[in-house]
Amino acid sequence: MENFEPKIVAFVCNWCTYAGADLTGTSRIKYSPDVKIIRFPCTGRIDFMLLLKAFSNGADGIIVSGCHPNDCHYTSGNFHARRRWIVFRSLLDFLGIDTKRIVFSWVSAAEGAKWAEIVNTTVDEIKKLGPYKEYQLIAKEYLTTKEVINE
Amino acid sequence: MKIGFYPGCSLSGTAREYNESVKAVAKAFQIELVEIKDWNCCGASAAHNIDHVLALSLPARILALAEEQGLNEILVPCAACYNRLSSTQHRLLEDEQLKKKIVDTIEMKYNGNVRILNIIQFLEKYISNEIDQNITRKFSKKVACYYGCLLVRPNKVLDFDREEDPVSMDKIMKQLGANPLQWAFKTECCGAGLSVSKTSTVARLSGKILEDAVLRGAEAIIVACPMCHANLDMRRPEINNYLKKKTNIPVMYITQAIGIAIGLSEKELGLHRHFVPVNMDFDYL
Amino acid sequence: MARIGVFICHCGENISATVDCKKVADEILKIPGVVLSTDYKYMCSDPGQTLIKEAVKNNKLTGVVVSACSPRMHEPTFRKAVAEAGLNPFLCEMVNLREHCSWVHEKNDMTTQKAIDLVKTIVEKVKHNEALQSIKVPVTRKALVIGGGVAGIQCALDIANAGHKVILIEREPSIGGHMSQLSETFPTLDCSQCILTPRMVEIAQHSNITLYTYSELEKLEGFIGNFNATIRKRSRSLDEKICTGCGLCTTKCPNNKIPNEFEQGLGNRTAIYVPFPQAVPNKPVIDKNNCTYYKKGKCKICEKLCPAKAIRFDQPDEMLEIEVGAVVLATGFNILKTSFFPEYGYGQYKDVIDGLQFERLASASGPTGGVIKRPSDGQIPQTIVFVACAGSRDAAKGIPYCSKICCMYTAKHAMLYKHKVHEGKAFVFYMDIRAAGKNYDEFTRRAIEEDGANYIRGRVSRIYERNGKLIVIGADTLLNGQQVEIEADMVVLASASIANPGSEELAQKLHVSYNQYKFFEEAHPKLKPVETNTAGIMLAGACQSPKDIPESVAAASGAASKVIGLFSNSELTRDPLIAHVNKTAPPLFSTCVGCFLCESVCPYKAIEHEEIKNRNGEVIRTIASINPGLCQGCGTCVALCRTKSIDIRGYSNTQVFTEVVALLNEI
Amino acid sequence: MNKIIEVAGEMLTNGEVQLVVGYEKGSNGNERPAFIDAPEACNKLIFDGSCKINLAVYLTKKHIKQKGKIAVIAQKATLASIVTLYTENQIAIENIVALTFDANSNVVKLRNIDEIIEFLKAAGKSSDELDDKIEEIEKMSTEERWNFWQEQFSKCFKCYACRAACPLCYCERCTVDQNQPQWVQVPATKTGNLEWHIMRAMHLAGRCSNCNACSNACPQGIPLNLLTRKLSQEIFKEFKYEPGTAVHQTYALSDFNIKDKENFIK
Repeated sequence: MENFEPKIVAFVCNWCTYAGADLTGTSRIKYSPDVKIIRFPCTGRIDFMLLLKAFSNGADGIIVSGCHPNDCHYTSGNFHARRRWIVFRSLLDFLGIDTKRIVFSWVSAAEGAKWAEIVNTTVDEIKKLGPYKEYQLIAKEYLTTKEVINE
Repeated sequence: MKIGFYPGCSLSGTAREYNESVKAVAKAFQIELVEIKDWNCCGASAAHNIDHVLALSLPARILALAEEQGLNEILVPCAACYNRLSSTQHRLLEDEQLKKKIVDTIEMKYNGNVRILNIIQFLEKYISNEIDQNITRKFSKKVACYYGCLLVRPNKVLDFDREEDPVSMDKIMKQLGANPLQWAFKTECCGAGLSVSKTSTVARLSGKILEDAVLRGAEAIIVACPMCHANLDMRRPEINNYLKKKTNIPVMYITQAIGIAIGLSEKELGLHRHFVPVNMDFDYL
Repeated sequence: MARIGVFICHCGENISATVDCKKVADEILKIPGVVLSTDYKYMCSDPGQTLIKEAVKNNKLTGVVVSACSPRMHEPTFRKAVAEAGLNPFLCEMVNLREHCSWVHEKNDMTTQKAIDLVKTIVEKVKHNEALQSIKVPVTRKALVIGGGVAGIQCALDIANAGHKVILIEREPSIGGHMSQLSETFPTLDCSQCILTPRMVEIAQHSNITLYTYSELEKLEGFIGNFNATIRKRSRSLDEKICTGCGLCTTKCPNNKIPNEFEQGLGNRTAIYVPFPQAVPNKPVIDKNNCTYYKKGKCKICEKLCPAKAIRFDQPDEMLEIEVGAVVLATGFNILKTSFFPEYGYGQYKDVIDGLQFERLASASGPTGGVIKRPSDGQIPQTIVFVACAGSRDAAKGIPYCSKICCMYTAKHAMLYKHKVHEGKAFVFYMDIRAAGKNYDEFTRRAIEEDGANYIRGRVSRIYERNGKLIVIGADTLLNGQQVEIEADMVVLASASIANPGSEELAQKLHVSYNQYKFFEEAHPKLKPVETNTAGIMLAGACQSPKDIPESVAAASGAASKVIGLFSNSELTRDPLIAHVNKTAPPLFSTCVGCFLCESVCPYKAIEHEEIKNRNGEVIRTIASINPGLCQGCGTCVALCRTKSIDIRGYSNTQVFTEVVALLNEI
Repeated sequence: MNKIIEVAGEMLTNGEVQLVVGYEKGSNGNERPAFIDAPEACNKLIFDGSCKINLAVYLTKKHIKQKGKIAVIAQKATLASIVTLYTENQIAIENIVALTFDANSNVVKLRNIDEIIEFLKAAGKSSDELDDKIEEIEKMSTEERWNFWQEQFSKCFKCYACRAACPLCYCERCTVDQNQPQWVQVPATKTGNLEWHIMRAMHLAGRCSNCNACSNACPQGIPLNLLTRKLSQEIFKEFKYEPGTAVHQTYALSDFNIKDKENFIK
């Protein structure tokens, strides 16, 4: 497990966290390259199905991050997103999907250091948890089916 | 018609006449008061200053007993008890974890669905519609209704009457033929528990209340709280001393006023127990 | 088949110091559809941009991926370059290799691998990019200003002076608002009417301004640049064109004991009246609720008296429909009446008055001619207690906010009183003195130090009447919370500023958001203070939050400049990255089922109902549609839609889905 | 039972409605939906504890709507579904009469939304063993829960009976049937099944009437109602929303409260 480098996808909003991550860069604060960002206009845009897609495509962890309450560029997208996550997390937890693998955070455009910290603590946590074998195992079943079909 | 009843300590001690008059009035209107069995102290006023869990557990046990005994509505005539019971219910319904903790402490089931009525709510709900046809003497006096603090505060929790200028007792008194006056001391502090430890403060605070009522020509002060009554009635020598004049305005419970109006005897209403005598004549109809 | 060109920037050494740019370019070239993948020292430089332009032309590229710095930095640069080469700019995307990769990681294989993954992701996304056109919206260059107080007046004048037509509507019979009621203004003590009246006259005379008083907005439809407003012009019961404003009609009206609103109930008026002598327009109005003729069918004394024969008892309300391009809300505020305060007597003590009433008592044109007299018996009060924060900053009263203007006007009141009644005593109960403004603190210091106002830091718990005096009981927190009891002749409550009644309904008519206290909400608390979330609707003055005169005027000019900016072009260009509802072949027409659960999720009210009709004109389906004039492209509706019938350009379902898959899988 | 036959017959006879949607005995002894447009056919109507189908599912069907005014035999959950369908603009309420039963088993006719809501309010809430089952699952470890559901979902062969039985799954094109992009894997694989059931539960969160039609319809006996019930509980706990209790209630997930919990957000 020593050399395990987790695959972590970060779904972030354009106006706060993406800009915050830009600031991490301009501040030259180092963090783990295991996390890769996908840009969205707003956390309100982030479809819960995408999170499932990330897992079924082999992600070991997910970060979802946007503007702090009252900071949303569109005034309320993050509030709607927060509500959606409350329900979604509860469902995942009920289904036995480890919610520790999905980290939600608010990172503003001024919080470059916080972004680095979120990334690093998430990477540490996911390294501790190890690869998301359970999900990858069931995802593989489909791949083999597909391979079978292809053959 | 049956309804649960929690007397609390005052009603079996210093406010015996309150107990007597509540029961007499209830009886007169064919309402059976079912006393909660094995009830305990509500914790007022010391517990919530000393031990948070105890302050909630004591009332919670009372409410749990009521639930257990199948009482879904209880009358709590003492304003302090009413306040403690209501506050506890409110806190526990708000905070699931706290509720669990208290339930573990009292080791009883507690749902939080008992309706708690103060004396005025009780009168409004079950009696005020019936009063008019039962009046035998008119309480045709100028009265100052004094509510004190525990009956209406905090409004957020109790949600009863207007916090700063309550009017519920005034309405009932009007029904009895009285002329309730507009005054500014309806909810001013009477000194409460300082009655024992710092009587001079009670003399000053209660004195100001009395002074204003007298100045405006009140002939009686109507209360719904044993504490208020004790301070305004029992502490009269100290009050008179503070005011430097002899006041003889009687202080009566609202249930006593109703009792008088519907023709109950002074004895039934415990009027003879007051320190300041109730020497009043009423218009018989 | 896609023909994607990928350009990896070294950014000097900023990227190439930790990322092996050459290797990234080579790996990316292996992706199907990538026809060109190259690296270069400075992509944003002239030669760099030329490189891209040439490649677009020579390689007939259908998509461009520039892997360089943050798109927040150079996306416009590269999109412009691509457009110049003839490719739709929205077919160009950037990969953030600098801020999100090279600057935050060490030089090693993992960093280069991450760079490859990031570029690969965007390459796959670009394959699904669409050529988009900016949205053009025509603009009607005419503004509607709602509210004729000082903010509305300033805003209307600013817009009109910039050469645009303005419709100014006011609910009351005259413009002027609260400012016209004030006696003197802080911190200069200049007469309020003296500075306001000339502006009011200017409104009436300005060739670009149409003024409708006694009028209210009935309905507003449309969107930025293209609003359709319906205005109800209430009947004044007289022909304004004929009326000369001589005022003869008001002299003999038998109903002369109606509390005068302008005087805050301290004086009386007749049923036919002009609200105040300097009113604009100076034309009377008949108060139908109090007029004998309207109530009993007889009287008409005013009609007989009118030399111009202008009275029209049967005049109906008029509905005006106007097209405007922008709306400014300047509906102002109000203050709590004394009846709000049970502990201060529930409004039953005549000598407990509010701040506006004191303004009228102190005003030279007021009911007492500027002599401070108590309302109960007309005596000159020898002791006045001023209560600041009456209701404000009091969560228990439901008003946790600061009303902002009271500290200053209370100091002014104390000062005016002391100037008029030299021997009188002025006590001020306050929580904090908030006098942050130019010359404000100096002003309050003057009230205390020079004019001898007695400031007591504490709150008033109760006021009651005893023997003709008002007993004020309060605390002095600087004296260890000791109780203070003052026998006063009059009490002035600096009662809380609240939103004007009707704000909520108005906000709903305009689809403007408002806070829990019914004040209108700005689009951004710091950066868009005079705009609302609804594009094309601006805010001016105290309808947004309590504001004093200078702030209201500044906000009004700010709102005016936003309107003028909007009117500077005949067309409005908007970003096409917005949501849209899909359309499919009949009989379905769209996969949208019309549940409209998305409606309340949209902060911009951009989701509308679209009716699909058959050949006979019967509605067979109602589906959602997005108003491109209003949508700002947050995409919250997209994630909410169960059938995925709404999608958003630039971040479409296919695009983001592809990104997730591409990011996590090998090439 | 006679009462319902009587009332339905009367309504058809006097033209109050053109169609009655109710229950009848099916061939295998189970109940099945009955669509009756003639008064004389009414005597095959039954109503007893075995009637489990949520008949509201038929109210959104085009061919049923075309019949004109419809009387539908409605249990409590059916009524809640009708309210939700109404708020989601899926039914013309003036064309629907809900026939339900009071405490004395008398037939009650509910003709508009206000009456339905009043009735539901008066009827109150009742908890059942499903809540205990949820509590039981919640007490399991994450791994146990995963295994429990994986075992359940492994039975699913994606017949979509749960979707067909649900009155609120009325969308004409379900996302599961989309392939551009393919949100849910098509074959009944473990991932595909998991994705489908998560999506179904999420789409019903804040809307579900807790009629249990999904689990009753499932030929494999997967307790799907646990998922929807769990989310109903969660939504009530967190946001105090209960679908079907108010006419113009905003959908829980297209609303927000500034004070919504965020103890899980870093």
